[in-house]
Amino acid sequence: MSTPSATLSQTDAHAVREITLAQAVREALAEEMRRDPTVFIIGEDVAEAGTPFKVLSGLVEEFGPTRIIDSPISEPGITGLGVGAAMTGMRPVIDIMFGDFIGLIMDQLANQAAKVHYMSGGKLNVPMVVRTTLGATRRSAAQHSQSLHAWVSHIPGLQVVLPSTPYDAKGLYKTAIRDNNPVIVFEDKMMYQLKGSVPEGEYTIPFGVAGIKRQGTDITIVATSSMVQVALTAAENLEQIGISAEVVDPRTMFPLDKATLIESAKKTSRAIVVDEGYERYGVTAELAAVIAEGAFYYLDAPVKRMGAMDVPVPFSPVLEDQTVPTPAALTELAKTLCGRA
Amino acid sequence: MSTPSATLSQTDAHAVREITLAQAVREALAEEMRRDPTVFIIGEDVAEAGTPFKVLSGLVEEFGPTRIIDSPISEPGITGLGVGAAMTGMRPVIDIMFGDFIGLIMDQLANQAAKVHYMSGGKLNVPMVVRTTLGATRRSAAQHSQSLHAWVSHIPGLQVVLPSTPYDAKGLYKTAIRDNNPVIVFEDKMMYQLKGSVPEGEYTIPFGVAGIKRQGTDITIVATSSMVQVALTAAENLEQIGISAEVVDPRTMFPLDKATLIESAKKTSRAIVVDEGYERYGVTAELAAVIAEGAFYYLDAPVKRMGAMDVPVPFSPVLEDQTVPTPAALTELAKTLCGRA
Amino acid sequence: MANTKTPQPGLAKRESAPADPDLWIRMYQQMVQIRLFEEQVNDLYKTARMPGLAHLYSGEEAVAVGVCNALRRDDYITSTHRGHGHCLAKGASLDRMFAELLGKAPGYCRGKGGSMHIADQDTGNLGANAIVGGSAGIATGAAMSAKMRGADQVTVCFFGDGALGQGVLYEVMNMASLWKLPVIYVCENNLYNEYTHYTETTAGELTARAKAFGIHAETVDGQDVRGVYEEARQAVNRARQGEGPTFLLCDTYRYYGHHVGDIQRTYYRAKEEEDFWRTERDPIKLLAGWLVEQQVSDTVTLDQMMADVRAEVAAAVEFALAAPFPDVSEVDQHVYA
Amino acid sequence: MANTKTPQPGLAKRESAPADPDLWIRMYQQMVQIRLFEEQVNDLYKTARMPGLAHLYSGEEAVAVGVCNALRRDDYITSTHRGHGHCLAKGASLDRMFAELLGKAPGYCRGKGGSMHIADQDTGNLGANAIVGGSAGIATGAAMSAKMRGADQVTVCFFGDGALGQGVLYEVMNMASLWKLPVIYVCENNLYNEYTHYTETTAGELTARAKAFGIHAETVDGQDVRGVYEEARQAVNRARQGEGPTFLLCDTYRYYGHHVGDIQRTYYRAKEEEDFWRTERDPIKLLAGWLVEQQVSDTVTLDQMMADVRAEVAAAVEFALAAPFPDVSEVDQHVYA
Ligand SMILES: Cc1ncc(C[n+]2csc(CCOP(=O)(O)OP(=O)(O)O)c2C)c(N)n1
Ligand SMILES: Cc1ncc(C[n+]2csc(CCOP(=O)(O)OP(=O)(O)O)c2C)c(N)n1
Ligand SMILES: [Mg+2]
Ligand SMILES: [Mg+2]
Repeated sequence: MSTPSATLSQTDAHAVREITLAQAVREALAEEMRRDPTVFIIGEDVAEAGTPFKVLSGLVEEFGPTRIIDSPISEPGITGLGVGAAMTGMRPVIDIMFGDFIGLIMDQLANQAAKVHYMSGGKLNVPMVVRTTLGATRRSAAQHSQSLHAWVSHIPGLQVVLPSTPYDAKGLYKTAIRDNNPVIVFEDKMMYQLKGSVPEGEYTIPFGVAGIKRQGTDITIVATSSMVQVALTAAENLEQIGISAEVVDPRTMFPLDKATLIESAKKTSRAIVVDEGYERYGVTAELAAVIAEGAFYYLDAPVKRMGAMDVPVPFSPVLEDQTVPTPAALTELAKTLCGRA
Repeated sequence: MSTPSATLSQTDAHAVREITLAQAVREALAEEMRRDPTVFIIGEDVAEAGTPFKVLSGLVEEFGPTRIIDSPISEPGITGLGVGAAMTGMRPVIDIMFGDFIGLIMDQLANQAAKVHYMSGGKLNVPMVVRTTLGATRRSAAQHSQSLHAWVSHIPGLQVVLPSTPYDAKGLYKTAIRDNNPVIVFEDKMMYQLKGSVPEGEYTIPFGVAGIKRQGTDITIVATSSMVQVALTAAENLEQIGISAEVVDPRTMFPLDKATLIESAKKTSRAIVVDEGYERYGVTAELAAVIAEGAFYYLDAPVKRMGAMDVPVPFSPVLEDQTVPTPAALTELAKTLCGRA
Repeated sequence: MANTKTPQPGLAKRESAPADPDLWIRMYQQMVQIRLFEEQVNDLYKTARMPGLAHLYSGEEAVAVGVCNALRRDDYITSTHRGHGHCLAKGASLDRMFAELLGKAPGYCRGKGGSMHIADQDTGNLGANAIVGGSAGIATGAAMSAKMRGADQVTVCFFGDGALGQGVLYEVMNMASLWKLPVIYVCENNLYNEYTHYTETTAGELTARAKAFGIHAETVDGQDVRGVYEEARQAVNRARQGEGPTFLLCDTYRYYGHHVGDIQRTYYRAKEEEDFWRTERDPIKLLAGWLVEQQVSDTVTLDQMMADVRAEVAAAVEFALAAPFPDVSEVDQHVYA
Repeated sequence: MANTKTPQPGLAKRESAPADPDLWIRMYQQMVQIRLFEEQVNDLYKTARMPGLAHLYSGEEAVAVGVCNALRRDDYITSTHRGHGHCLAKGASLDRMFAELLGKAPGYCRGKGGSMHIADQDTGNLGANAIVGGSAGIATGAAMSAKMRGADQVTVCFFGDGALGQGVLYEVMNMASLWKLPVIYVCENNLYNEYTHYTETTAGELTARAKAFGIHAETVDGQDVRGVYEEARQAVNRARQGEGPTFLLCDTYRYYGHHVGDIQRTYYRAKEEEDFWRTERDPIKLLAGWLVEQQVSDTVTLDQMMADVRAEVAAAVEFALAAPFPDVSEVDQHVYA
């Protein structure tokens, strides 16, 4: 994979500001569109509307409707177009409004985008980015609340990115757009207004390098996307009672930084994996299996998993709130695992 | 779930014959169509052609073209039709010629079929069966050789069945057709000619009950579908050198018989999970994670996984043969795990 | 905003439909019910008493009411994210609708579905759907099922102009035509796919897309409930008699935003356009005018009817607000039957 | 077998296309090359020297050859499971084609693709595709890319009548029409979706499906290479001049089974039908007859040409049989660029 050999942060002398995750995504896209005329964005209501979450607001004003393209409501079609455009010299960004809709494009992703390079014996490339969402608790019910990144993570040929901070979002998006392979980025809808420090201008974050979001010694919490904040809150709770939790964010589901996950678990001898996708056959299974195998001789307790409850996401707030991992539940589990329950 | 309370085998006084897996599937479908006029089959080339693998040969002669229905090449469409028909009193069997094509129907399966019952507060049901295939080594290349059952196994509301013998195929199919929820059955293309004992007439196998395909004491091999034969061959190899391997087939990915898997691993203290899907984020991850957690205090070695190599399936036989778990490789891994390598 | 045929104010002249005064009055009442229901929903949203969002049907009432009145109770419908009107027109009750929108236990789906997923098998409502085009398969399958079961039920598939972008629609229209299934595809062309005018996303002539599959297709003024009813009746007759599917393109308009939170709309549609439809093309006003003109009713009676419905709606929302949430233990019930 | 318009033997009378004798000769040669290639593939299968299966293009040669001769080398094509003819007509070499079919290292995809996935960027071949309709998006995207890059490349999307069942085709035709993309949809109607006659799976009139999206559509005799070429030339001109997409429906026939293993065919098509097409509608015979009649060539020359091609094919297959398999270490190369 041609991930840039960049260091984790090449901030040079750039100013660092607090901006939201939505702004960080937009900034990354805008910067990449400025430096590379082959980058374009296509999707439903991406232009004047700037998407329903307004993440792309302002881009059509700068880049015009030939590069920020409003499409019909045709997810399979625009993804297919993206594959063809990517094979012939463009770098499309396909906007899939909700992650729940990737069921419509799994054939294009898994049978076309992921396989073109291999099937052609390495001759054709598909430098395409799909941006979409994950996450529940917006009271949007079963078809607009799923976190389906496990599906694409399963497929050789695809790369899967889950930014958990504004800083990561910008750096990972820039890497995604420059990569010569298909990349799917899942943004947590609930984090768009999350603020964080982001340097102005150029920096990239390579794929396959986990971020240690918090150092700790007693237990490892591997958390993805929306669950990183949950883990950090739990870690603070745990600190109150003298348990030092390390929070590790793999950042990319594939390539996966197995070494960092395993090393952390070896160090702490306990691990919990938390992710907002359905638990069964979800990414927590892979992460837990990797750690359980890699740190086997160091673990003092079984690796525990927390995913979304294995139910379609219910609409009613009282029910929906039961289905996602919370800081409280995570804190309790960590305490139990550390023999402190 | 309304799985019949049937015992594992209700063979009564029925004659037991050796028939192929293809015949067992056909027999199950024919018997269910005879007893329930709401069962019908729809798919591409299912009628006179009896599917490319000839699994359904003869059914149209008995049941006519109004119950064995040749469809256009419209996988999303026929699956959608199936959901609607199932919601309104029919029991459709949707034939998806190759498992690789389920990317086309993931939206219908995950957003419609799987969620109707829950979203309607329990009022509407979708008693639909999707039959499709898995398995490589037919020299059919990247778009006709995948084993994508991990995708559907991830989705609450779906049930996933992987028969590994003619006996299981018949009994599980009958349960699938009578179940009031959507079920996806994956048949291994390479096993259609596999013969086994199958009783004539009525018996069902409940979902969520693993089959112990071979008893053993030193190591547990959890194997699915095509990999059960691989595991049995490996077990014979291992027996030669005094290692007693237990082969456990979960039969259904969901509901998953966690207890049997864990008990076996506790007993043997070593486990390998083998499946023909891609290894990364595949079903081996879930099965390994379940065992590693459930049998943690009994395991003498890490749970090992063998999936298909994480590459699009290559056409060239010399390459394709590298990508699937083999009895030899499995034997070696088991020996290593037992400290005998 | 892109070019579009300018709609004409008022009603087109046409043969008066077979007169059944009670029917027109009932349709008036139903349209008012939907209108007032949606205004109440908007209010619940603005006062932060409703979780999530909702897509209001105001302005489009004549389509649901005209079509559903041509159906029997045991006929099926499938609906969309903008589905309240369809559900009510097919016979749902106001109180359980509100309860569902508030995520309460007496809701049609015990609070599990919410605004976009109301289903009610008692009135043949196979469910609203939050996937654009997501119910095309379900509706066509229900029609297939009716035919296979030898029942003479008809299925109506409601969807928006935006759903014309979804390939699965063409897949199922093909099969509906091949097998002469009793299904009616009702396309509600309210001019917008969310925030994008349909002419920017939809090439060619809309009904040609159905005709290409050999499906009978008609265009109808979606603000004229009598016209919609008349076309729907013919389509239902055809379907019931085994003559196959129909595609009805209904020209209509939504008064509010794409959803309740879509308040700033001028960047995608002009205030004048909204005003024109509200004042000149309102389906309730148009029917009321005709009822008075034909002396089927009078202003006083109609006003009284509206007041009665308003009271019903108020009572229903009170019921829903007071209703309990489902018990948290229900969260993992109904995953499997 | 279902009803279908009976095809007429021979060639329809029409204006002679602009005469370029070399061009017709080249097309003759290419059609012969494809025919003999496919016969060799069938032989490799029957003698168990080829892994897997293959879908032969024999009988349909005039479509690929007529269309591809209207293209430049840097124009794009996408192909199907029945793709050998498209690849060869676009300029692929026989030896590397055979090598790919045998899974050998010098194959176009280093043996990774096989019969259904041959791609060759040097001749603008974006790849055959084993998903029916799977290349509709890719072709339309390549056309979009050309337009965005300001290149005047045209893309041809080949697909069978069966692909008309795939919804994604309609999604991308809509966009191609909206944005006037330089793409030509070439539908090869060989009467069958695998083992099912297209009239059992395909409602309405086929070209109407493209016209509904405002796409220019033509039907052409797919056995008449000059006619195909002429229509393709016009479509290419339109596309290159920014006038948008065209849909070309080519009536044709496959002589062999759906794939090489499909030997018993009488349950789905009559022997007489096969014979009729082979004897009365063969594109190579038809062109040869015309070439002789017009005195562009003579039987001796044409026969010699066929013998030369036969020798080339024999040499190519020898090359492929002797070529090495890829090293097993290649198995996990090319997963990522
Ligand atoms: C497959 C899919 N894509 C996108 C969306 C997001 N979305 C919800 S409503 C909508 C617009 C629908 O427009 P139309 O069909 O005309 O219905 P209207 O809202 O105008 O009633 C979109 C794009 C969705 N729900 N499903
Ligand atoms: C999406 C998908 N569904 C089914 C198949 C299996 N299949 C391969 S070829 C074929 C028939 C294709 O018919 P047509 O498009 O007319 O092409 P032809 O074989 O006649 O050239 C089918 C159903 C497939 N490859 N892809
Ligand atoms: Mg609309
Ligand atoms: Mg065909």
